[in-house]
Amino acid sequence: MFKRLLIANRGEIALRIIKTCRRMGIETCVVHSTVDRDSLPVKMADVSICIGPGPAKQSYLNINNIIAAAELADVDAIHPGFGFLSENSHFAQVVRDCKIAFVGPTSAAMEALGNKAKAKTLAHAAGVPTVPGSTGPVASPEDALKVAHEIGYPVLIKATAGGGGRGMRVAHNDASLVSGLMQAQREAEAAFGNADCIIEAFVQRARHIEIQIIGDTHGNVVALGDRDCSTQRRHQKLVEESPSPVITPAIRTSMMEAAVKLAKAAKYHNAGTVEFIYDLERQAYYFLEMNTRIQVEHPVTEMCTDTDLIRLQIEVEAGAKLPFSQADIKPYGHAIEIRVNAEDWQNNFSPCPGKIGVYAAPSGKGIRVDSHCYAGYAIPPNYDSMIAKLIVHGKDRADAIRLLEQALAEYLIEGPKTTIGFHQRLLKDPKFLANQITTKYIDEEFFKLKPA
Amino acid sequence: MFKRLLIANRGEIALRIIKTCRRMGIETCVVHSTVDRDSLPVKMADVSICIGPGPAKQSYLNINNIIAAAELADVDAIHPGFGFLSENSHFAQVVRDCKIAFVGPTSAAMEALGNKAKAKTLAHAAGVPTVPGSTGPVASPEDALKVAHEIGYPVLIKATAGGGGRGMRVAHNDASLVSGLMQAQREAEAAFGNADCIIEAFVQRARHIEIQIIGDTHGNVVALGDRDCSTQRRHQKLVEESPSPVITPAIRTSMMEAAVKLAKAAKYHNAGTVEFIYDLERQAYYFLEMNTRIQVEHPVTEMCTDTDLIRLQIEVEAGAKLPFSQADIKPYGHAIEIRVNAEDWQNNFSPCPGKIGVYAAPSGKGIRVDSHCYAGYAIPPNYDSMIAKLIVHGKDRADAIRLLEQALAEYLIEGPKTTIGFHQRLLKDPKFLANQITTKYIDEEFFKLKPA
Amino acid sequence: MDIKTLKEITKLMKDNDLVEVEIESDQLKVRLKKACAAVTQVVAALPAAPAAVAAPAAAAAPAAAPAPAGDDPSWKKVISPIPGTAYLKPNPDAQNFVGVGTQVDENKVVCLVEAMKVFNEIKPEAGIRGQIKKVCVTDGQPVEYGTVLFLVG
Amino acid sequence: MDIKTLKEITKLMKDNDLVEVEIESDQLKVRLKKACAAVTQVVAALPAAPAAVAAPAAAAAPAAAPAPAGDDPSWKKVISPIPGTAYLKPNPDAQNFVGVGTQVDENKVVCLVEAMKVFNEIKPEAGIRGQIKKVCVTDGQPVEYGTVLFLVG
Repeated sequence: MFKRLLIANRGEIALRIIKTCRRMGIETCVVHSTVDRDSLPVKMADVSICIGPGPAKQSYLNINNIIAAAELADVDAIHPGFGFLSENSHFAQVVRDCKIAFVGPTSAAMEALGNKAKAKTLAHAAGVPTVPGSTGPVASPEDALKVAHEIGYPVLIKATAGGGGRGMRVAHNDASLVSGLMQAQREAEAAFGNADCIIEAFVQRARHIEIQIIGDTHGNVVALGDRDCSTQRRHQKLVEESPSPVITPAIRTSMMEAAVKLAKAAKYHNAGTVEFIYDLERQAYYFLEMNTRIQVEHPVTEMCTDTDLIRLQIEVEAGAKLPFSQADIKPYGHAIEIRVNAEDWQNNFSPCPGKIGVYAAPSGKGIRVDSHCYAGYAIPPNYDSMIAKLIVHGKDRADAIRLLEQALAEYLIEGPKTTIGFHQRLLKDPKFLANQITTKYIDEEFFKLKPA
Repeated sequence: MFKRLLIANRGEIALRIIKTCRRMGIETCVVHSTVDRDSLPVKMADVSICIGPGPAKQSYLNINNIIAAAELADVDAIHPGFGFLSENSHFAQVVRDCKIAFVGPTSAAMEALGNKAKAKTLAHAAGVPTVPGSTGPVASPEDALKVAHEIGYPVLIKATAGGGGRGMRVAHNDASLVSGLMQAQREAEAAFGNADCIIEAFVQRARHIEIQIIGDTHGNVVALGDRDCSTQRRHQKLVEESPSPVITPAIRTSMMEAAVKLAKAAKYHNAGTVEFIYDLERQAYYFLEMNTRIQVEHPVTEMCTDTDLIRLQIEVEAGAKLPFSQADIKPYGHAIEIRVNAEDWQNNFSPCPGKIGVYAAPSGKGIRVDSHCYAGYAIPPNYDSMIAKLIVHGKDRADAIRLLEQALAEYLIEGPKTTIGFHQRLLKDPKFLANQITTKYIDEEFFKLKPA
Repeated sequence: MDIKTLKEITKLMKDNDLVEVEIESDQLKVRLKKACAAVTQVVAALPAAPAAVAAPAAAAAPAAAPAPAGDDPSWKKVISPIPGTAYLKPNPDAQNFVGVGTQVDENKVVCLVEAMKVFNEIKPEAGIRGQIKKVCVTDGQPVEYGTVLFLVG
Repeated sequence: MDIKTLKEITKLMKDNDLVEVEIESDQLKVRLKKACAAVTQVVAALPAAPAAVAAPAAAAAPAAAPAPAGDDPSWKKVISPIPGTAYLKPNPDAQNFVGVGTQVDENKVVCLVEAMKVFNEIKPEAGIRGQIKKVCVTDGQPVEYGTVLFLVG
């Protein structure tokens, strides 16, 4: 096992990694910027090294200084956490070239799966469902109709040269497809000088569901259940829960198998998350992308499976075989994670960095708070606005929601505005409670409704 | 149900009661002394009323001012917590005379069980085992021998007029009993002018084991399992765990039945704890005393039984029937509570009140922290030195100890000295780990051993 | 302003638990601020009644609130010894016990605080004697232990 | 207002836990403010090396530590731009690059910081020129980003 591990990250995840290292008897070295000098990870790590000023580019993204710190502290492993350099295959390679273990997948696997287009090709080849559609630009209206009849309406007409919503239109039947295609081609020709359009299934009502996987260096990959992250605002996850309350056990099993298949195809090891879009109308899932690192919402899985994913990451990187097989994984209960951010949720979630006055986090059976904050801590404006992740684990979804309500009511944070109020309102939202939301719900409907 | 409840207490237990009231939709009014003005319960309660200066006698023990506050805040119930006025039957009576519900037993039950001698008589009458011995002073050496042969050696010769260890001697056989009795009688005559001596079983190696009970006003009483509080220092409990690792299931069941019997005999309702001394040699338990209130260590029971004892206290006081019968109570797993005090444990546990700098409590599955402290909080010198109760719940004792070790390693408190170090050393103590300690262990052996 | 005056002001702050003092005159502006301001400000920023406007105690002035500008720090406080309702006159039709300018000492009843149907006569503590400089409560106002009822100078 | 008065005021602040003093008159405006006392003290109370004395980084002086008394606050700091090991001479047998009194500017190599087997030549930042007033590290000392290597005045 490693003797001393460097954490190339900050905040809550740095503290989270320190805690697991303490449990494993591994010394920790945390690097930090000048503005994080008084942070909890710095206080709690065995060794801390300042690597640069506040801006992430000059500190947490400064590969040169991080490697220099790793050498100075004489560490034998580096954990990148999430964000920052965690999905930077170049960094992973430099670390390994320095004969230091990088707690994460190989650079090759990172590149194969980190690039969306490459990953989709790989998924398709491995037999993992991707969004169905034409294999390339459609040659004629007849071609388009054929594809549409295969995959069913509604379909999306997408200019290959377009992007960001431009050159896209939806067709619900043959007539609108034919006329829409012609219009789309004309517009694409005019706008991009390229009339090519593809036809794809249009997912009208989507859930975001992902599978946590972990693999060792001996070729074993196990899926640790799913997480439903459909409560999003502008593609930012606000709530994550497990198991997803909208899919059947059969679909869950199929998704888990697909995720393992993809990881094995890429010779992937260490922790990763395979993200799927779930089409509520078609009751089908399609591969979206893969995150080749530990994720913010990993505690949701830990609560339901009694695992320590950070520990597993470190163990497999040290060469250990996974301590369980797929058959051993039997997630139980229901877990929900919400993010308490220093944001003014009633004012477009604008960030509110600043000093925390009184701080008292909830505690109790089934309640877990992952946080680096404390009373008197000043949230610096340089990084993200996360104050804490609040995770609950109950017998079932209703029980978890009840626990979450209690925990939110007990959470006392004076100073910056927080998103606690948003979550309290969400927990009273009939559509959220009845699992009737889609990934667009918060952006398009939630704020138009009067609070109950 | 009550509309507004006044908490006649402070610190951790005041906050604990506020949390349960919030869950129940009951408004809270907390009374406080001038030095507790910035305390977390005051910040978190719906209403707070200052009732006097720092010294408890003028504030938390000032019945007049508390009743005045209750009237001012127009509450319909008062929860006394533990300590302060919680076992004051006069206070309970005054509260009820004011037509305010008192969350606790009747004054009559409090008096019947709160007085040690009366309680022992009641226990004896109800068939609850008490320390065996002569029914009164022994008339002759022959009488003494008869008693000793009935109860077995070793026995204690105790001058009825003595006390505090004076006029007591131990006999291990007939010869030492006869000579010891004569000597004891002579000494007692000289010292107290009264030669009367009684003979009692001498418990050489004792464990302190207690039973949590809860009763409603309809005559139902249920025992919620046991707690072993044998790790004591000068009769102060340092660690509490459940289930006791030294008794058999049969003995546990017998103790629970005895506790219920005693409570029913006293027409007791609300929460209470029946304390027993367990004789490791004789493998027998004897009634010690009853605490007619909620106890510091109640979370240990809550973790193993999935109950909220404060909620149950309030519900039964409002007239509800217990929501379970004895058959429903199936404690599971193993819970341990330790007290984190602001004390210099290496210097006779001398109190270290003062301001807390950085404060970060552990959190995670199976970990619970009940605390009113926060970074920047100044522990006043007026009251007890408790910073927090740290409670863990694991699959079994080894699992709970592992969790506790992790949690202690994660606990970060800067400022006052704390007892965290003591507990960390205790968790490495072979005798504690092997359940070989008695109630005298910490006082007589622990500090003489070199730390591992 | 000389050091001696400044020293006196800081002593005053210490004695009266003030965290910030600002003195402004034609010639001079002085501002003194004590450490630990953060927590104190947080507390001060809390609404006097965190919830339940209907609660009678809600209106009770927090005793720790700094004396409003204009009060002479040398004035002595007459505080309520018990939570209850303060009455400034013996009965609704009567005159107030005292007003600004009334000479008082430890034998003079300055108001009543009703608690548990008992009307407690409040007199200044032994050693407090002088003129009422300020009446700090209104008739019928709920008070808690320590609520300042009058300032005497 | 003279230095003596200022000194007396700062003593006053220290003795009375003041964090901010502002004095304004027609002729003068003085404002004294102490660093975030609470947090700073907590940090200062931490041992310089929280653990693992063997760890090379443990010995690195915290860059935020206040300059010891006697240093002129106007002196400019030459800091390490990278974590590593500071060397004051080009090789073990050589003379130090600079010493107290050496005239330096942004073109003068003042020391080396070795990181990843690379010896980085450290020169004062543009704009720093003058005499070395103090050498703040010893030869072979581990440094982190921001560690003060020299004071230049």
